[in-house]
Amino acid sequence: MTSARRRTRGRLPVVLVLPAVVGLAFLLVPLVGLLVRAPWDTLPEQLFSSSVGEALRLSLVCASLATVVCLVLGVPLAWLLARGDVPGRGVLRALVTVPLVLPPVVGGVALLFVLGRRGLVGQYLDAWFGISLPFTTAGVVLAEAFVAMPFLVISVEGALRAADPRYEEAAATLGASRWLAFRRVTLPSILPGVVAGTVLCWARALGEFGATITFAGNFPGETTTMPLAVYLALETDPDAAIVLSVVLLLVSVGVLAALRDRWISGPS
Amino acid sequence: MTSARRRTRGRLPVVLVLPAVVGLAFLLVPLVGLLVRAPWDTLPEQLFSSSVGEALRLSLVCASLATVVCLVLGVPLAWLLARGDVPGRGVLRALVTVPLVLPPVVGGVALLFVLGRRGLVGQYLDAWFGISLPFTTAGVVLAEAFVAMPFLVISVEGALRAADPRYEEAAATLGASRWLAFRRVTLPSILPGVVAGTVLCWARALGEFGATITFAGNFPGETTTMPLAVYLALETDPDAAIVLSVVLLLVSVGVLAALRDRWISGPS
Amino acid sequence: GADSSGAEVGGAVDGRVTVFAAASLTETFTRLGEDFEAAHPGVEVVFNFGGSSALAQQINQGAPADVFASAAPANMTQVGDAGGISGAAVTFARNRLEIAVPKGNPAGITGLADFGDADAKIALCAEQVPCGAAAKRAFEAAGVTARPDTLEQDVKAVLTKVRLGEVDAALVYRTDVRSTGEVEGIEFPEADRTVNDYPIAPLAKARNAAGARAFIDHVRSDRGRAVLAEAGFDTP
Amino acid sequence: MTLHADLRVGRAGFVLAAEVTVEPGEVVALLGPNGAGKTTALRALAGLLPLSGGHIRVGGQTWDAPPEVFRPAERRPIGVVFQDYLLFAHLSALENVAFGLRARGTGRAAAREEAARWLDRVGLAAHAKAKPRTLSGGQAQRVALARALATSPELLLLDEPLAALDAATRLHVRAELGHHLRDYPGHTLLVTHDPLDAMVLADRLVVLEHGRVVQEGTPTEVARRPRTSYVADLVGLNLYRGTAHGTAVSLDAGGTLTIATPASGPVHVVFPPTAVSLHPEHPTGSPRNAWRVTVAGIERHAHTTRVRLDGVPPVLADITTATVADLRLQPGDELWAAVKATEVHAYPS
Amino acid sequence: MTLHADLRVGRAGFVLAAEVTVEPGEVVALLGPNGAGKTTALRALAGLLPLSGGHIRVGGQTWDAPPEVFRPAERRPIGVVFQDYLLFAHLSALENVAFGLRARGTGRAAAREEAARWLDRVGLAAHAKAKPRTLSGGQAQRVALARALATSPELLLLDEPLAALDAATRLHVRAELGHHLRDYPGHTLLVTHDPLDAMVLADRLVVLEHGRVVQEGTPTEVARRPRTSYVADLVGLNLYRGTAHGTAVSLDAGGTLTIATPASGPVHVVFPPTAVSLHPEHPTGSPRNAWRVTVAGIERHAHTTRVRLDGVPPVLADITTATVADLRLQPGDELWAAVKATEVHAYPS
Ligand SMILES: Nc1ncnc2c1ncn2[C@@H]1O[C@H](COP(=O)(O)OP(=O)(O)OP(=O)(O)O)[C@@H](O)[C@H]1O
Ligand SMILES: Nc1ncnc2c1ncn2[C@@H]1O[C@H](COP(=O)(O)OP(=O)(O)OP(=O)(O)O)[C@@H](O)[C@H]1O
Ligand SMILES: [Mg+2]
Ligand SMILES: [Mg+2]
Repeated sequence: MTSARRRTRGRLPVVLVLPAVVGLAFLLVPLVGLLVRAPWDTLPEQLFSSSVGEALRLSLVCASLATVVCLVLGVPLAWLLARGDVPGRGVLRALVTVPLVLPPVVGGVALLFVLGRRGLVGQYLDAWFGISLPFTTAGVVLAEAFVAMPFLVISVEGALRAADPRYEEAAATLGASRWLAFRRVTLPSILPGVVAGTVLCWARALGEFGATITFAGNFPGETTTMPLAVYLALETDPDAAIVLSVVLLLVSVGVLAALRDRWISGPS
Repeated sequence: MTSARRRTRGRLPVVLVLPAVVGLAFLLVPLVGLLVRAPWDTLPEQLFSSSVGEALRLSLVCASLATVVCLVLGVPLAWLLARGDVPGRGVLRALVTVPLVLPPVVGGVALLFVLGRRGLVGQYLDAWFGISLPFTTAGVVLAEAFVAMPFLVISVEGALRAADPRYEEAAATLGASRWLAFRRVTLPSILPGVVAGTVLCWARALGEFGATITFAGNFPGETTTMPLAVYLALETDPDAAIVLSVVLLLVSVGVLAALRDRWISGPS
Repeated sequence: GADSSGAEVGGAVDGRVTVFAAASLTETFTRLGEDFEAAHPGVEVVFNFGGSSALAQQINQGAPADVFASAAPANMTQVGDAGGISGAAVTFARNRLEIAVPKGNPAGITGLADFGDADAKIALCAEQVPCGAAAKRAFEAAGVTARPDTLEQDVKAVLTKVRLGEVDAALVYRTDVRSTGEVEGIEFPEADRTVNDYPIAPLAKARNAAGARAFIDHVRSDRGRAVLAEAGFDTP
Repeated sequence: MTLHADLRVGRAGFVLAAEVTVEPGEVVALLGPNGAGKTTALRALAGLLPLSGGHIRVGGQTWDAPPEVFRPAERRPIGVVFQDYLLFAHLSALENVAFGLRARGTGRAAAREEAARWLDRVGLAAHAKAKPRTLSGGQAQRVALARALATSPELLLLDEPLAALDAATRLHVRAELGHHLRDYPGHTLLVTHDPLDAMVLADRLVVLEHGRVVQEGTPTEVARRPRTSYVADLVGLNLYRGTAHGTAVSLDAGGTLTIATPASGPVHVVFPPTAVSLHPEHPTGSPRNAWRVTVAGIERHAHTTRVRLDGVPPVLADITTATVADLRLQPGDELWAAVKATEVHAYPS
Repeated sequence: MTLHADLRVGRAGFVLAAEVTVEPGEVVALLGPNGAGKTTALRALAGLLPLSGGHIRVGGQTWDAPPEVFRPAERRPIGVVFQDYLLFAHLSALENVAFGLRARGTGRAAAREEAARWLDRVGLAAHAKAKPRTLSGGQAQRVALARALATSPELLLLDEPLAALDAATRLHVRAELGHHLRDYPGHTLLVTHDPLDAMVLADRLVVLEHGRVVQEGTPTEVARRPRTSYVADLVGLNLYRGTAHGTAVSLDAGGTLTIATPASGPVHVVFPPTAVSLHPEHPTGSPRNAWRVTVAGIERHAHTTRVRLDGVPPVLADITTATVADLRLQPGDELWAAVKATEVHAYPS
């Protein structure tokens, strides 16, 4: 026992462990606060109420779909920023992070400006195809994707920069187009980075509130995700809101712990 | 010209460029929408109004202070997660990402539960030291740090995992404690990763709204940051809200473009 | 006294008065605060505008407030139940719903009956928030089954959707219609059933009890009522 | 279908300006000191680095001719073995070899079948499913070679393919590579530091120094008439092909040599000019190899003198200047050359 | 203050079980093929890998003795030169050297001063401010050595310190390293592949194979009586110290050798046993070096025979078995040994 656990390196330094523990406490104690104050007796009732179940299901579905959208659009975008020989990459990269800074409600308004019924693009979608995105589940997915995509793009771009481009060159000398090289050589080699980005992206989409309610509105079963349900519950029954948050939180920690353990702690 | 720009690798693959461009458009067109619809004529007036100046200053100060808090606590935490030999790392790491998922308003409520005047910890802070954090500028910093820290932790942890631990071993053979090795060897070598995480963290803190207004309230000059000002403007003058958002956005893009260009596009 | 003007008690008040007020009062209370400060040199009024429920939550968690002005009696009750208010809350303003339509009224909305039209895009407040509860009462009175496309979390979100033409009609407060020139208001007979009371009260833990009382008096003074009325409130 | 390349590439502080011609079926070795521009030349040929001047033409086709033409790597019929192999870590050996076939449009099943044949050919049929990480250096090298050859490229480019191998594996792999190259009908360019690799594997040597070609010719020509002392040091080897029967090797060009370690079948035999001693009479004692030679030429280098000797076989000897004086060496003199059997190394060819 | 180590480390599919003793001032070379466990042993001594059994004791102190005692690397008075140096890229050469001093508590100014002295001692005073990236391989190696020595460690561990150098720099750096090690009072363990490094630098050799010590002794002992044919191949070198005057080297142990490339001052001279030819009479012709020797012993290896010869100097010769028969070699026979001057290499020592 002792021998198996003997440390190669000396004691953990207090000067690092202390702030680390404080930091951990800072992040976790508020959650403990929530858990302590949550009216647990109402949990089963809440959990099995159909509206909560519906909101939870909708949240998971929309966050997952938004993540898929982010993957489909964001991974190529990350590739373009990391490898494509485009001018003004620095500014582009900074612009990509903008949805991070924009208050989500304003992000929702911006989406309405563009994709709303009278929006720059939306008016034609409506007039030509009869497609209207606001107030639909598709709108929720779009709003979540808009807010969450920067995380994916920045993570994947980082992984791409760290990947050795010589493998892509090797693939090229074997006759592989850039697309094939990307798909069969680069992507598998940066998979852990993509998974990490996906996790951040999914978590952000799951928690998204402001842009969603602004762009997609709030209609039970169609656009009411958990954060919206939490917000409305806060208006009338703060305790219920806390229980809902805790439910959302447990589900996401479960998913993240499973995923991250599997994918990310592998190499270390 | 042609010769200087000839591409080593064939055409950019449509199958990557197309979604990348769509993704870029998806992120940028809403911003264009904002810029187009913003009532530019009121911009100078807004920009030089004292309350906006104050909010902008407060935002920058608080986001920067929150980032400092995140660095001081988050870098050691990332180190503990990446290098420390602690049990249950996978779950800890998932828990660290929780503030991402939690609706920010609920995050603010959780902070009130813990640090409020009647909170788990706050009641003692108040009774013993007379310190009250909610509704102060310090509270804004705390709320922003709570929400933004996961970004820093996850980025820095990734950089630490990618760093070659043999340099730490070399430092140990020279008599350096783990702390000295971390400070003088590891930290300088992962600086770009830390800077990237800092940028994400700062951007998130700058845009933070829900936890801030809940935990710190909305007192002009004290806790009213730009996103809160945007919220209030939405109540009274929606056009002004857009102008304010655009201001926030331009300031942050300016800062990010400068930083990221300097620090991150260096090696590529 | 309810009718005393701010100037009469000016000598007794000083220091800082912290007012927690519903976001929908942002414009009027900001103006009233300026008046109050002008009338009481040396007094500083500090506002914390936010959602009424969030404010109630903050007050119950020990926030340093002297006055609470809520957009709904329910939130005032939450504070009162926790023993947070000193004395009784009084209603200082009332608001009522109006139909809001985008400029030009493209869908030709005329009354509540059009809210049952499946083709029209309709936005309402969620029932959990006061404007939603009021809307529900209106539809019950009119015997209309509304077919909303969205149930917004606050009235400003509803208003945004009307302004941008995302919806053809919505029910919002009259004050909201007044606040922007970009929507048109249509009054409807059942609006009497939708009146919403704005209660105000000094708080038990107030650090500046005198200032709190003086500010409430100022709000309820003639000058205060004029400002509120100008914004579209009914003043009792 | 000759490959003509006039490679001009400018880099910070370095200019490559080298002409290289490779005939079909020919193996050309590109030799040169560190930083001479060998890898740069190879990358330009592969299409991984565009020329800034000159051209690359293969048969009637132009691959690169700035500023107009540039054919990217994936559209050149090439095979490259990189110095560190660059095998795809997440694919098995078989999938690595099949990659190029798939990329060039072969169906999945056909590609796997063909890849399996190639793995078999390089003796790795048993490792088809192994991931590159679990292969030894020598095995990885063979997978890389199979991967490069599987697409039947017109131009095969090898960048120090043996550098990462330790001495024992190197011997085997060199012989195997020799086999494959002999059967391979395309153009081959082999970059190497090691004169032995170059002389065993190549039909022609091109020596680069500072980005310029300083000498080219067959290994024998270059070894016999080195133009710079770098080249003299580099390629100063006596190298013959022959057939071994135990410790005796009958050379293809005539003559017999005795080796210490028995071998059989076709071999390369090699010994350095420094191992050759010259005697006025038939030497007595341990040297197993002694034969009559005639001085054909004498060249002075820094501190030694290289003597070209005709005989069966002809041979190069490096001796000290003092010895030259001592023996009063003159072209046309008749002498005995002696080499110890333990100094003669035979490599399967 | 002797270092006694009984190193037992178990790894997946590999077990190290080796005893090593190093006296103060002694340089022990750890030799062995790839994967023999050399680096593993060095890491265990450095405290970067805990033992699973055995112990490490230096003088009265125990550094590792599972399961109780384990002293981490930073509390062992060691200096390590890693194979790839691991210089800190963001620190200048001077700061790299000062790092260990600072870590062990020396003040900033004093540490920099001492570091500057060390840089001067390894001839790099002019490069004190250079970042490691801008140093050549040889310079980087010297900075790494200075960094390891600056803290006056009791135990100096060197993992293939010359492996990354090209042939020309290697020569210089080996000589310099030799100087430093001769003056260094602590224990030194040198891991290397290269027999020449080992024989030039070490007082004693320890040969590891498959995690076990297969032979140990002074270089001469090991070279003269190799126990396995790996050892025979590895250390089969004739190595002498002497003083060069132009092309003549007077050996410290007696005798004189002629070399091709003039040198001056103290040198190591080395030539392989295969370069030695044996003659019944004084040989005529090119070999510059010929002297009388007596057969002291004959050992057969795979295909060659190693003959130990007494004389001035004594010498090893590898000859073919046929030659043994031919010359009817017997211990006690008197012969002439001959070596061409071009085969004798002299290295500054
Ligand atoms: N990416 C690069 N950018 C700028 N200069 C480079 C680059 N790669 C190589 N060089 C320079 O070009 C010159 C030739 O390099 P190259 O790699 O072709 O040499 P080499 O002959 O292959 O050497 P080696 O035997 O060490 O592999 C060197 O001076 C080198 O510093
Ligand atoms: N981190 C590790 N985990 C498991 N096994 C290892 C590890 N490192 C080395 N080994 C194994 O331990 C054995 C000895 O390795 P070691 O690095 O000590 O050899 P070495 O003698 O230094 O070889 P080389 O000359 O190649 O450096 C090898 O079989 C190797 O595969
Ligand atoms: Mg090269
Ligand atoms: Mg090793």
